[in-house]
Amino acid sequence: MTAPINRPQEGTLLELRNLRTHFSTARGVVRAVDGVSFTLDRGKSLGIVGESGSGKTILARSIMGLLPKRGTIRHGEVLYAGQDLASLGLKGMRKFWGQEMSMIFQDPMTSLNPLMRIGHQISEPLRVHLDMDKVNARATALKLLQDVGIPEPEKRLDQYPHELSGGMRQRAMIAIALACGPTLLFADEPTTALDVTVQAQILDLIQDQRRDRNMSVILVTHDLGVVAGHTDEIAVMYAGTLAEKASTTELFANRKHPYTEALLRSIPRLDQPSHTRLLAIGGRPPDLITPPTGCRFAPRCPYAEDKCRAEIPELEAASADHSFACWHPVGSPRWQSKQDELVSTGVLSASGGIA
Amino acid sequence: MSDTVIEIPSRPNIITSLVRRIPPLRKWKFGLVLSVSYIVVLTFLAVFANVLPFVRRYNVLPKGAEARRLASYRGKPSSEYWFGNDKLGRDTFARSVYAAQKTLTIGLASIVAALVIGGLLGMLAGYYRGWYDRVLSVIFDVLLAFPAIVLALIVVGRFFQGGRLNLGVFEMDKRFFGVIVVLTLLSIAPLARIVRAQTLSLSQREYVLAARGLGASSWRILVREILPNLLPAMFSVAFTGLAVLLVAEGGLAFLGFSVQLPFPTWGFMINEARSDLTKGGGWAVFFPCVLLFLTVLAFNVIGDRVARRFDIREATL
Amino acid sequence: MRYFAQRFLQLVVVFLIVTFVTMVAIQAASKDPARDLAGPLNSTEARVEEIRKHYHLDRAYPIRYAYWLKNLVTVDLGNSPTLGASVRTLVGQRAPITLLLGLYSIVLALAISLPVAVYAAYRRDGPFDRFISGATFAAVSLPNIILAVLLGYFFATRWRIFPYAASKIWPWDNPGEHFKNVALPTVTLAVGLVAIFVRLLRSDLVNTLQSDFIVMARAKGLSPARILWRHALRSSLFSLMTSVALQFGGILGGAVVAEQIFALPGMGLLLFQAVQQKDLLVVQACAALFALAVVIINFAVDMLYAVVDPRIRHARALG
Amino acid sequence: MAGTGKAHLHPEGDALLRVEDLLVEFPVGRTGLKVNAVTGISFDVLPGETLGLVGESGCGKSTTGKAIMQLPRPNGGSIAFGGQELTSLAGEGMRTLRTNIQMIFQDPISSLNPRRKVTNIVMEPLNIWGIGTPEERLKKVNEVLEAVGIDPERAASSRPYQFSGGQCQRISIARALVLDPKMIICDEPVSALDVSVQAQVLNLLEDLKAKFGLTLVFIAHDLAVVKNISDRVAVMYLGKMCEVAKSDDLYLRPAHPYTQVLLNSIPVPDPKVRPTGNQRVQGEIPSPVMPPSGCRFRTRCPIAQDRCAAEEPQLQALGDDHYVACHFPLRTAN
Repeated sequence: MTAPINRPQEGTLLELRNLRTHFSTARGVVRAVDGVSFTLDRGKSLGIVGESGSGKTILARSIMGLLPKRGTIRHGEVLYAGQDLASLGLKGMRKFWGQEMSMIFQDPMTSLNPLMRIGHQISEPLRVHLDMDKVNARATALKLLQDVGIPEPEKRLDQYPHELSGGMRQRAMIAIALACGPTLLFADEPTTALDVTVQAQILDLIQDQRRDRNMSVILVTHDLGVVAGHTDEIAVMYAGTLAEKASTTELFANRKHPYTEALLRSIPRLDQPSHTRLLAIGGRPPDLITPPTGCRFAPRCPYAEDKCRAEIPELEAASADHSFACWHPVGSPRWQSKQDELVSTGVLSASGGIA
Repeated sequence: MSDTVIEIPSRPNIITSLVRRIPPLRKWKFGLVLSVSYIVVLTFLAVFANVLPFVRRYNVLPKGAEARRLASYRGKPSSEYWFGNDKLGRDTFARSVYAAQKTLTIGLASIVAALVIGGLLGMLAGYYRGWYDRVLSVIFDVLLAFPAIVLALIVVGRFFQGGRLNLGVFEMDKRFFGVIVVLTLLSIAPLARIVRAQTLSLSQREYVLAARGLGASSWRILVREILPNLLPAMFSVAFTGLAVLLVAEGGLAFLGFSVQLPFPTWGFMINEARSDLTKGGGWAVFFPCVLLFLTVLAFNVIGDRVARRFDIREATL
Repeated sequence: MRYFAQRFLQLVVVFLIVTFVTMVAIQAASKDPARDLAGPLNSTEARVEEIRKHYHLDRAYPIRYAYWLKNLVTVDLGNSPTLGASVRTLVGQRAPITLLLGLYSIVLALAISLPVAVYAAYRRDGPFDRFISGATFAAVSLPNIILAVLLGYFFATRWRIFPYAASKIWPWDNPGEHFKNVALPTVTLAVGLVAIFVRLLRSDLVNTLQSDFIVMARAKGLSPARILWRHALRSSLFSLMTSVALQFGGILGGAVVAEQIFALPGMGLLLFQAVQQKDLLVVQACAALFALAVVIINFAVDMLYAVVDPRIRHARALG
Repeated sequence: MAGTGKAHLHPEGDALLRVEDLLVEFPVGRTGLKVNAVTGISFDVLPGETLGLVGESGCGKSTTGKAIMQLPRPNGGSIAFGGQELTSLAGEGMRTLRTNIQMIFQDPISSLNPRRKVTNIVMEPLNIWGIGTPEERLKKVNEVLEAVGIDPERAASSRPYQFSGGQCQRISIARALVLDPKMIICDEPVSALDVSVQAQVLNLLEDLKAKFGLTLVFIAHDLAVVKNISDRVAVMYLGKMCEVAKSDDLYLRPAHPYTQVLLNSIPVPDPKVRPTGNQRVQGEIPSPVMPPSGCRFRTRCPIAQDRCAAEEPQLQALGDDHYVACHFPLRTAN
């Protein structure tokens, strides 16, 4: 794709400053995203990991400005290439959508218009944003379908979504998202609705396209396995806040937040013998209308003490590529003594940890 | 023809579910309160019409001297005649209340009968599917393709010319019964279709599968698992359906296919007084019209509230 | 193709059942159908016997029905004794008026309800939406007899804008007069339809606008107008189409009231007169025509689904 | 792959459940075409064992689970439970036998009737079978609820939507346990749950299995989950059986190319394990309406040869309770 403007190849692309997204509902204000800050460089990929209700999807949509207007309260700044997106207004955002940033959704079946041919859906943004004529747009759409590796692309242009397989639909959606050559691509659980063998193909495809086009990618997922192989950095979300953010290798090698640790230990792993006891996190995520004071993970955290329940830990940088929000991170004295206690009482097995 | 489905939400996506829970800008329950009070008052009047002094004290069919006195009727509402009177000098208020008695009974009896029959047929068609479903859907199509007035002609016009009908426990006017039969027949098909579509979607739910896995009989599944989930929708449809039936009864009565003696329903009253409209007889048309409109509106409001309470999508009847 | 054939067959069956039941019920309800057919005048015993033979009223119902069907196919349904004309002429003169009336009211209702519903759904819970919601609620609750009486009183009797007693004028003869004649009955029928259509389409559109592919369309940077008209509207039309088909029967039924009040000589009025005068032949013919119209519109809407939704097309190509 | 054959079955009397040549078909509309959901698979489950059925969508694993429950009745093959043939049982006999096998479904919300109180839902099986007096029933229900970690008092006054997904799944498990079944078929019981809750439910299943002496059939698409909970794993593809082995053995020494592909595709939460592109399988699962001839995996198999299209492989023993249906297995009998 030809980029509409000359873009710098490096530097910061996206910066969030204390972003908050709240929804006013009948029961009260839901603090779905509550003070998230981070930066993302051009050409890099960031994984946002969290369980359902952690606010990861709403965070992605808040950045893009794709939330319904009614009842949504957004504070904080989203700086895109130095420009505050909040100041753009809906009309200005429309120029950004599709051209500067675009999005892939979880379920390709419901996210593609069921009554419109694939070719038309791909050429629509081309015609709207790049003023292409019909013939040109169709040729470009064909090229895009080839790029995303759909077999028999000519035929697919005139087919409807229900005539394609799940993997092909997701490829078509990626083609739509890539159509106008965006700088930032959001992928919101892009493979959750797909089979594992197809999931691997789609993740590879996103990775390849990112490299070819020097895009930044934000990959939202609940699956730590998915981000491990496919992102440069990872942000772990819990109950609307960032628990930990680090480069991928650093996070897996040297996780600091007890939530990240618990998450990793609760996943059954292939390389463990079968019937290995999993570490379950007790309780369930907090109600976001009345979140706990202090650290939001404290009620479920085995290492929590009074300070954790009273004071909110800030996200602090431990090193250049690692920051976390915890009073007693993994490896701290309290963590160590509590860990020994848990092992001795049999709650944790000594081998329960991950190498 | 595909069916009108009332969608029972299963798992809406997080954002829409969040936004949908936002209260509507007006939390205006006023309409509901007003509607319910109106219906309560109207029902009270209708039920106790024969006992209430302010309904009874007026001679509905004036004779002799009173009739002569009223021959030069004024028609306008007054402290004596609250709703005025018609060209025969009859008191419109008393007649309207007696008409309410008839209209409400007819509407209620028809919608209950239609819900029981249509609900049962719809449930069976949706649950058993196959040939059963196909035969029933042809029957529903037939019922829908029947012109209402021909149905009314056959049932009211011929079978129930007049006289009393003895149904063991009940004894009632034949014509009255005929109107109920017509209205029931007219509403069975639309109701059955709604229930069928609902049952179809409910019987795909895993808890129905679970009950079958437990060895529950089909009857038990229908009664214990499916019916309770159908009830909110049926409840809502009962009110909107009642509103539709009141309109339909009005039309039939207007054309003379409903009860007329000793007291007509509102529709007939409107038609009766219509020719008098230009000669100052407007009040005798106005009040039955207002009552009919308000009653239909009240039932619609209640039905709508019930539907919203249970998050049921709007259905057409 | 197989689906169409099946569906068509089913509707033929429906048509046959409706006409058969009508015939049996009407004739069984009469003490002596032959005497009714002979009419109130000149009903000598010989004449009655002649009619009994001519319409095969001495035969079993299935055979009578077979003869009636034969007559239907040859469009020779006998003469009406009371109205003094052949059934074919009567129905042929009256039916087009009613069909036009139905067509006008549906077209009018759709023309009003589409933009109104789209705008109300787009500005959901805004002032316009709330006003429309209240207005349609009132309109749905307004029985057409009341509406007709009011319209008639004000527009015809009082202000004399439209004629009260309408006469039959074809649109190609004098369009102005024609529309003046049918205006009030059309509006009578259309008001309720507009209310139903707006509520239905608005609620479907609101649902569609919350679906994933609309978020996707927004994420592509499309304009709200394009999203509404190109993406959302088409997938929200299904209930509306079903409703049009369902309401069609109701419109023809409602036409009886409208034609009666405005004295418009359509099929509704004919049916009403025939019913009052026990004119079995005309009633049967009208019922058949009514059933035919309902069956055809059902079939048409069914086909239209496939045009609008490729998934249905696909499923039907398989089945 | 996609093999038939019964080489892997244990001697007749040993198994609690023995499924042979199971065949399940669904009609496609009214076309006369059929979805071959399950075509002639055989397996058995030993008493006290957990057998995992794993495969991607359309492989027939859920269909198999439901067919064991006779929901609906399979189109062919035999299913013997404790020596008793289920497919020929009808009426009362079938109903009675059903109490011995229970099922847990994927969607915890949809598998509980939203309009009934939780205690009633769990008591329903006892009501259906008329077991015990009302007091005894309530006692039993409360016991079971305690066992799965649901507060009986809260259950008595609440409806399913007042519980979280994980808790609903516990309630489903309680309902399955209340009749003291011998076997529970778990159909994707954790795939709708978050990982932290998934671990709770998996641990609970392990505990209950030990406590009540249950035999489990665990159906899931996630090989890591299946491997963790199962003693033996059967890998399915497009209505056929590919490989059956002890779960650790399957992971360490997969013999079927499809098992290998599946193992390679699973994203590992460890950035050091970087999957490479050439390990990926191409294409997607073919339509079960017109499955490929011979071995059904051959269209995507990296090592397929002419013979795979012509001849359907049979399950063959590799030793140590490990069986594979492939003409060119990745390893041979030791």
